[in-house]
Amino acid sequence: MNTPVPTRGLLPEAWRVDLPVFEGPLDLLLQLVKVNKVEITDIPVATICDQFHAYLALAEELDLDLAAEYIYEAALLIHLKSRMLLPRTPRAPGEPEEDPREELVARLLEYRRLKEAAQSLAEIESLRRGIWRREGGPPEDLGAPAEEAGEIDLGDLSLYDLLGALRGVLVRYDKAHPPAYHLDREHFSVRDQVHRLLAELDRGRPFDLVADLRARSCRAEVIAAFLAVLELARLSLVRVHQTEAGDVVLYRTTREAAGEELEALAG
Amino acid sequence: MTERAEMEAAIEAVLFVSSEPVPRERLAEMFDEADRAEAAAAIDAVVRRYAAEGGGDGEGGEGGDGAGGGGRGVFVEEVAGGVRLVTRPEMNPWLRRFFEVTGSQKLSMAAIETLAIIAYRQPMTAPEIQELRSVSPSGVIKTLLERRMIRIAGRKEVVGRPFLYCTTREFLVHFGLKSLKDLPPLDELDEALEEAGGEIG
Amino acid sequence: MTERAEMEAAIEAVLFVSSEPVPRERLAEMFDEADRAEAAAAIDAVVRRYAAEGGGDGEGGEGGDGAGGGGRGVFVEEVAGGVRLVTRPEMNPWLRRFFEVTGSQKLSMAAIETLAIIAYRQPMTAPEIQELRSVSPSGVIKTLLERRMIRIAGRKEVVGRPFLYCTTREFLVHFGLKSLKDLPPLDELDEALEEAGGEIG
Repeated sequence: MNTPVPTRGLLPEAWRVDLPVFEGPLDLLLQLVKVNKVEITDIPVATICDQFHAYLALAEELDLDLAAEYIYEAALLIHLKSRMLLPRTPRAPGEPEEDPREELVARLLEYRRLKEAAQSLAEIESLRRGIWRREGGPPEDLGAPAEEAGEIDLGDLSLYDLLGALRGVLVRYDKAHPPAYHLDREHFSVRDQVHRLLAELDRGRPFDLVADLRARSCRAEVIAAFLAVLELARLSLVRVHQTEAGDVVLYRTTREAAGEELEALAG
Repeated sequence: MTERAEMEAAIEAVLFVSSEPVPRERLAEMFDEADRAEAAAAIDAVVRRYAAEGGGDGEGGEGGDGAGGGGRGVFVEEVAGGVRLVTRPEMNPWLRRFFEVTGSQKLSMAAIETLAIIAYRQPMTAPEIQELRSVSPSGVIKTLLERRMIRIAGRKEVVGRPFLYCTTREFLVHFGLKSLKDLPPLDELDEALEEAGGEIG
Repeated sequence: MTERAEMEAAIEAVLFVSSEPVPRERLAEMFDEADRAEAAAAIDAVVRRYAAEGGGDGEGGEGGDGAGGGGRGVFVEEVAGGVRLVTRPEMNPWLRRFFEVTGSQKLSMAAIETLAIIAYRQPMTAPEIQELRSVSPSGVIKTLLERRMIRIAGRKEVVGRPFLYCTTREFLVHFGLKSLKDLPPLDELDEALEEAGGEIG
């Protein structure tokens, strides 16, 4: 099927000058319904689809970072547009024929209801933003509970607060107890790194140590890998060489590793 | 047995020092069993005292003690199942000028849309909200959790076991609602909006 | 040019919000030069408004039309630094009573953190919690026990045989959890809130 390249000429005059931003694809669709002065229940799919695409094209031109949901909705619209062209099959004898737009209409109506509700909430909010509470809490000398930052009424305490609190504790604990690398050995043992390095070196290619260390997943693994290199050098299993360019290259020596030597390495 | 005037004074004092909405029953509990009916009337009296509009209309016989007539800067609002003493919204420009405060952070339209969906359809999961808005709500949900407008209310027993979200007491306070029943009905929004506006003024 | 009623309302609102005494000049400075004399009179009017004594004249209207006359729980106090709105000293027994009856449902940050630690690492002993928070948790453990969020689940067989703490059924109910397995892992929420933010390109 051939989708015509949408042009901005399809968009309402005002949008071509100052492209509005929407809360999402449904919001854009609602606005298109409005500017075209059509009923939600009887949407001219082809027109709306073309305008939707024109909006997307213009938004892209303007480097507006539209969410992927717009693209998804655009695809749905094209699909719908094509279905509108197909002959429709009656559901059952006597019943009205199926309208491919039904689902879109239902979604739009539902969204419009919620959007109206949201707008009324927004109006209430802007009225109420002018309300101030008294500064300072209740008097503690009269038995009122001391107010301190961060305290929360038990009734209002949520899982989100609990998670935030736990995260706070762990962050503070980590700061007070900087991780010593021996804690990480459980995950990245020097022995594993020795085996990994030997396997790499046995492929016979020049081995760039810095690049290899950069490719490690975290600091703990870098440390383990580096210790492994030192061990390998100590056991004369590798030779470490610095090139004139500054690269550090490892070479495998001819010496064969004795099993127990490797076993003795830090686990 | 407590004098009615003393009751009203005590209620006013408590409302003055409490920063959160106080349920009427908790106010009444300050007094003896036998006084509870009178206490309820006293609470109403204090609420009405602050409801007196500026300009001194109506309160004719009142000039003497200087209580009436002058404009009121505070009022008792009924919210989140309780009552609290706060400034009238019209005082905002004066307060901002005096305390030299600029702008308070307002919820974005995306946040309010998501909040409306949760408020009317709670409990809701993020995928359900996305279905309704056609936009991923994850960033907005985080904002709403941080602003304490919504809370996690368990998990839904469907694939992925997503979190269920509900609105909070803070939500009621923020939007001046007595309870969730007070939400503007989805179908009679215009009417309800007028009412809500009238209540504040 | 500001209406007198509006002036009084603004002054009342500022006094209500401010926890510090406010110099009269600063109150007057809210208004235009030309209004300063009027402003001074408005301040006096607000002070008088709150000065109306409790037991006074208004008692007559017992039907409770609430239009003033009722006792006042707050008054405008003249102190060195200016004027401020405070509760009348006679109200102190009532305030004490109110806070006694209602108690506090507030949890401190320390209590919330301790609850989070116990929830995620249970069973935990006080020394273990102290190790994580580097603060003795005994006070907050008491609070959490009183609030029935945690319970004692035996003793740990180590030196000192400290109590082991677990969360309670009420804890699960409060957070809408079916079982402890439903507690969200630390990073799940982040993932839930950050994923699906897919953008073009």
